[in-house]
Amino acid sequence: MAIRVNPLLIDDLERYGAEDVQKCYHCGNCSAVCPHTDETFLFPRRSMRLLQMGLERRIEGSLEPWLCYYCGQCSDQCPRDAEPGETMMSLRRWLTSRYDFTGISRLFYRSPKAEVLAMAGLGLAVGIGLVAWGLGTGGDIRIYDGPGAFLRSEHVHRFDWGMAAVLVGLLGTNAVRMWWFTMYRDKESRVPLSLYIKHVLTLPYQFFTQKRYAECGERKPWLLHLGLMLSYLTMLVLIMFFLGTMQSDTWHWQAHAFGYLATVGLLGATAWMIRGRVRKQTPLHRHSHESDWVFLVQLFAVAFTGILQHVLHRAGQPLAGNVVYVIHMMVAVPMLVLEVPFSKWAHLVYRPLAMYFAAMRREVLRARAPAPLPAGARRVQAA
Amino acid sequence: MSFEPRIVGFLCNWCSYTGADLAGTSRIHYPPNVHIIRVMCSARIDPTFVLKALAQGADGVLVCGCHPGDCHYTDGNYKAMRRFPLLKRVLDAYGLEKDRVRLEWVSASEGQRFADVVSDMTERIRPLGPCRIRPGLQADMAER
Amino acid sequence: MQSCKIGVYICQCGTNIAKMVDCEALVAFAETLPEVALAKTYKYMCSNPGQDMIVQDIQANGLDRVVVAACSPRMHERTFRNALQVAGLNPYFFEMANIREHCSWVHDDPVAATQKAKALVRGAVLRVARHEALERKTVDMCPEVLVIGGGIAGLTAALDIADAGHRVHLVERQGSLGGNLARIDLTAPFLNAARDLLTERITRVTESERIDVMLHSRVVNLDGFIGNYRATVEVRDADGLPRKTEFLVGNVIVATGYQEFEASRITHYGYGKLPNVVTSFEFELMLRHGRIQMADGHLPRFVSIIHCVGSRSQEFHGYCSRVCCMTALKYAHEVRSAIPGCHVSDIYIDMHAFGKGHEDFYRRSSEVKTLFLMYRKGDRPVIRRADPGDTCDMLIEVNEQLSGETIEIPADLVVLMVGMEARSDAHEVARLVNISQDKEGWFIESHPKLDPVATTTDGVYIAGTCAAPKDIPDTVAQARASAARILAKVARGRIEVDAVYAEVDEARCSGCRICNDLCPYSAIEFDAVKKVSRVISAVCKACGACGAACPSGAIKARHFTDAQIFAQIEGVLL
Amino acid sequence: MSETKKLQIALYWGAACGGCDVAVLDTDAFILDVAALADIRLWPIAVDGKYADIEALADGELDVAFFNGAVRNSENEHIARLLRQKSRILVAFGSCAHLGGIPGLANFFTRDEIIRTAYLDNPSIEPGNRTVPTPETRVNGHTLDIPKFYQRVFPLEAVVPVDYFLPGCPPAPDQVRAAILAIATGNLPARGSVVGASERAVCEDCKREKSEKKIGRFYRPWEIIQDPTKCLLEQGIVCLGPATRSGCGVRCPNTGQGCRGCYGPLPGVVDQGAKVISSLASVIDSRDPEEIERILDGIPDFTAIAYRFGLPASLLQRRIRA
Repeated sequence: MAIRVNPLLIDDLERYGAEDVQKCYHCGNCSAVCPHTDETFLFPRRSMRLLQMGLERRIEGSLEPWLCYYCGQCSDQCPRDAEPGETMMSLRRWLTSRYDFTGISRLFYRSPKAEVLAMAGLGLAVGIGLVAWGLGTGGDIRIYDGPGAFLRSEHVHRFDWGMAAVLVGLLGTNAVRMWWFTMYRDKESRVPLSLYIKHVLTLPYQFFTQKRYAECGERKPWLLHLGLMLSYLTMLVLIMFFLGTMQSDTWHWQAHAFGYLATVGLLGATAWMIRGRVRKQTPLHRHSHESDWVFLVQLFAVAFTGILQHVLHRAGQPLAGNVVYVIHMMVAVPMLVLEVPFSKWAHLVYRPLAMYFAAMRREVLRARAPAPLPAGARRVQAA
Repeated sequence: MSFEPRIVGFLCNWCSYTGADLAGTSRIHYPPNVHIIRVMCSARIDPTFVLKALAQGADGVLVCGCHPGDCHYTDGNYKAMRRFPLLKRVLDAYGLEKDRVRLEWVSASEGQRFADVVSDMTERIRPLGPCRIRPGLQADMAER
Repeated sequence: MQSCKIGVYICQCGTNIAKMVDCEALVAFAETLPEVALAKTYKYMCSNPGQDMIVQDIQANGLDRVVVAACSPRMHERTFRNALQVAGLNPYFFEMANIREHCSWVHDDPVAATQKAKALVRGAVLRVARHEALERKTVDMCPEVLVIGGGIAGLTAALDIADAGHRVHLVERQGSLGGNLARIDLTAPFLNAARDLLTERITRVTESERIDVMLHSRVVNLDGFIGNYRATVEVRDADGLPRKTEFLVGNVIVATGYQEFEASRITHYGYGKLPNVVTSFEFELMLRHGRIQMADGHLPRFVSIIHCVGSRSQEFHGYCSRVCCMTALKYAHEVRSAIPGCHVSDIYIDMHAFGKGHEDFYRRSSEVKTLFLMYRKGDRPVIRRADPGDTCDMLIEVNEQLSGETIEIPADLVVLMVGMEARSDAHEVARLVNISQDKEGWFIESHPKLDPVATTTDGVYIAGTCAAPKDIPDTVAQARASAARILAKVARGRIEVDAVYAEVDEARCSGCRICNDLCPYSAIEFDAVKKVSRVISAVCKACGACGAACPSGAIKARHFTDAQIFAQIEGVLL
Repeated sequence: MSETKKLQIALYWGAACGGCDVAVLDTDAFILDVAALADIRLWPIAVDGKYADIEALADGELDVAFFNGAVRNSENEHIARLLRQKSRILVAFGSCAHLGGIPGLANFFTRDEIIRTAYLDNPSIEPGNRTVPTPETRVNGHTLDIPKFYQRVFPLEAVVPVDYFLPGCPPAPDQVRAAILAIATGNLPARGSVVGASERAVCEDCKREKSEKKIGRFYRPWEIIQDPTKCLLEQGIVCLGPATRSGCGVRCPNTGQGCRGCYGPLPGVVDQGAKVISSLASVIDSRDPEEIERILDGIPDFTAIAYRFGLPASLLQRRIRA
């Protein structure tokens, strides 16, 4: 049965950053240089093709975009400047918007203006809310910690947990939708339940090590990305479980040492990435969608305001500390609520999931595939 | 040593000889049994040539011209086409095996076809053994 | 038969011959053959030192016959004949044994190959002993030229010849000049207007005093030979009445062009049934009228272009028509600029972008968002009417090769890139001017690489798409090459004609007239008074049909005499 | 040659029908001149003479020997050799001696086939009679022999060198007369020549109107009403005239029959039949292989027509024997 193509999809994808995909004439150089592609998951060429032809359903069902870490070698080798790496990136954006059932993601990706406005609106609301709440609960803006503190950490903590629940709910739903698209909707993509158990360790392994990124060739981008991710994770854990400790007037070196380390990681990595995107020296950084800037700037701002309010607090400036704290929250809350489930952040869930799914799919397809080819030969994917 | 037929090939200059040249430039291998004699057109091939070759000891005779309709001289190959069946009737009467004399159309672009024709003809003649015309005539006075 | 001194030269052709044929053994063998005075082998006989060797041996040793065992005579017979002539020997005292194309290149057993080479050399030696000295004649060269076809090729060739000061008779079947090029809008890849290319030429041709343009006319007869053709042209006057005119020309350029493939022969595409499936020429007409539209007048939102319609397929034409890929890309540009929101898909087998600027044009076409869909040869897309409720007119199902998916693409207008094919009346022209056609009907050139505009008939040249599909620059190049070849010959004034022709021995001719109707060139005339037939040597093209058919043995096919061929038969049966 | 010495001549028939001897008699009154001019030392059909007489002659004692008929058996060969030895000039007289002639058509069959047909399968043979001729039969201690019947027919030249060939089946009386006179007067061409015939084909002397030829169908002479003024070939009647020496006086075409080719091939032609194939087929009016076959089917037993008189002297000479 023929699949109806959507010739206009490509116009849509342009809004997500895939501006050059039309130039591809399928020489296959990109797939040849890609360190990650294999006979089960042929990319970027096949993904480029699906996109050129507008085979929406096929793209929705594909894991390939998530298997790419954008080392950029494909874009370097492309004789047509079709930017396969950037196309994969755009596909990740588009898939993110597809997994999201609310439509917010699609809105943000297609309209950076809307994204910024939403961030600003929510930030403002958070600011006003926090000030009102701080004052309303009898807080004193001159006190940072302890009795009469302007923003009491246990309240904030509770708020954080509430926010986390919303976030997990959204991300979880999207993850289920991703599973539905990629592993269940089409009969041929389904795998037996036993495999889910067999490969379950892939998920934490890839999540924590990002080993796959290391296979891209250069180690620096991987270390940077790993550092950023671990710093973020560390900070998340500290905030979710040790917020009180972190914000108390007394020193808790175990927690604080981790906090500083994570802060340095966050600031360093984001600063490096921003610098990269400004200088545009690697293919990875040559093209920056608005969402990339929002992501980096926001993260940097959160980390920066976070440490700043801490430093001010420590330096005996509770008033300034509280003010910066509010600003910190004005940046952090929109980031966590709007960015994480609806934009680039979400890849922290989708990527490990994709690798988990891919491991299962690969096993099924290899079992189905004919005898292995001799060394050096490479099988071209059949229909 | 196995019997190697000696075949005389009369080829027209414009199609078949050029086709045989093409087999050469394309390095298409075929058995070395056909010895080619060039004529300008298959219409030049007098049936006498065929009889002469047989009487002279050929084990087979191959006549090649342009495909009908493609003759360099417009219709020379039709003359060959008309003479050949009459010649075959006569050769039948002489008791010559059918496979020994053959008319084929080979164009200038059919190097492969020429090689195939030669291979096929050689393989068909090989089991027939040497043509008995020349030794027979040579022995006639002795065996009268 | 007088005894003679034959020199036999075995060419090694580098290693081309020597690696398979034992050349030394061949020399030793040749020395044993009757009347062979000397035998030698050399690395390259066709080289200057090789030819000099022959010249010196003729002069020093009094050789009067030469056999060269080397490549095909079609390659170097002329070279060695010239060497004989240089040495003062009649060039026809020469015979070649083809031990390369017919031996070393096609056999893999050195023993058998050497044995065969010996037989071929023996055939040549026995034959050459019976060769006769033949004298070539020179005839006048009429400087006027007949150009058949008034397309871009014919126009260009006519202008070049007229500019050099010679008269041209330009015969065009249609009522106007321009040919197929006049039917198209822009040209790929530089998007020049076809009109601009043609107008200037047509104006110059019609204004030229030296070019006699005959519209609505066709050549109905051509007699004679190089330098001396008599052409009969049927011209229709204003009332449409045919009138015949005759004139002499020295050379002929055939530039009769092509016709497009009849798209309805491929049922998959529904051409003729689906109103919005059009051929590229119909689309060109839309472009020239400035409005791309569907049958109902609406603007299309989806335009699909299907390549290789009639080309590169087993059932129709196996060859590539060469211009359609770029023309299709041109359509993509033209559609996008005429209807900016319109989506263009290009359904192709392979994209052939071999010419100057073509690859760049291809790249630029992909940048205007043309969707390229690849189908497999022999697995054609199928066009059907869209279902009710669809927002398009048709759906095209394609087994898309690059994705491996069977897809369905919406289309409002489908353009079929119909290939070029030889004109259905090409065989009439071929017969008229005595040139050959290949299996697809294209006229055959004298040599596909080294002599691409001459034909096997002296004085007849081919230019443009009557020889094979080609684009405008190639067509123009061929037209100008033909013109240049003719001008070079005309400049020499007289022309030498081959000495190989048939001859009637009147003392032996009984006037049975069997031969009279056999000559395709009517070169045999019957003398009703003497009751004998006679060959007009200048008209004879030496096929030898009459010689074979003459029941009295009165006709001699010079250089292919019975005696020569009998000797060769005897020779090769070693 | 001295006036006083009479010409010493011998005439012999080999495998022949006797027509050639009749042709000599057909010179009418001239035969009397011959008798006056010559001593006829051997002429089995007309004069009493024994082989022994000839054997007794000195070599070269005969001036001329006319040998008609082909060489079919050992007796023919013996006499051919004998006459060659005894005669200064040996003339192959008539088509059979010249080319093998009608008896030469037997070369399409083997000796065994011929003997079986004549002596075993012949309906006129008495039932049970299985007698076949054998060269030697022993009777009462004696050996009786008859000439050995050869495997094939030879033209005279295949057995002994021949000085002149006088073609025709039979040679036209005028030509016979001319040849005898030429010999008598010593006015002779080069040895090995064909005498009493033209260097051109029968058409040269044929009065029928000839034009360009295209044959769409062959007819037997009785199948159509002929146009007596028009070339027979153009009317679809097989005529070997174009491929046959003239000299006969256009005997057959003048009676509405196609020339049968008895005067043999023209000078330089090595195989008359092949030339008939080539010329006849060339003018067939068709380009369709099947139609060509159909048209050719209109000629019954073409091979025997093309090689009616010349098979043993043609290139292949006889049927191939296993």
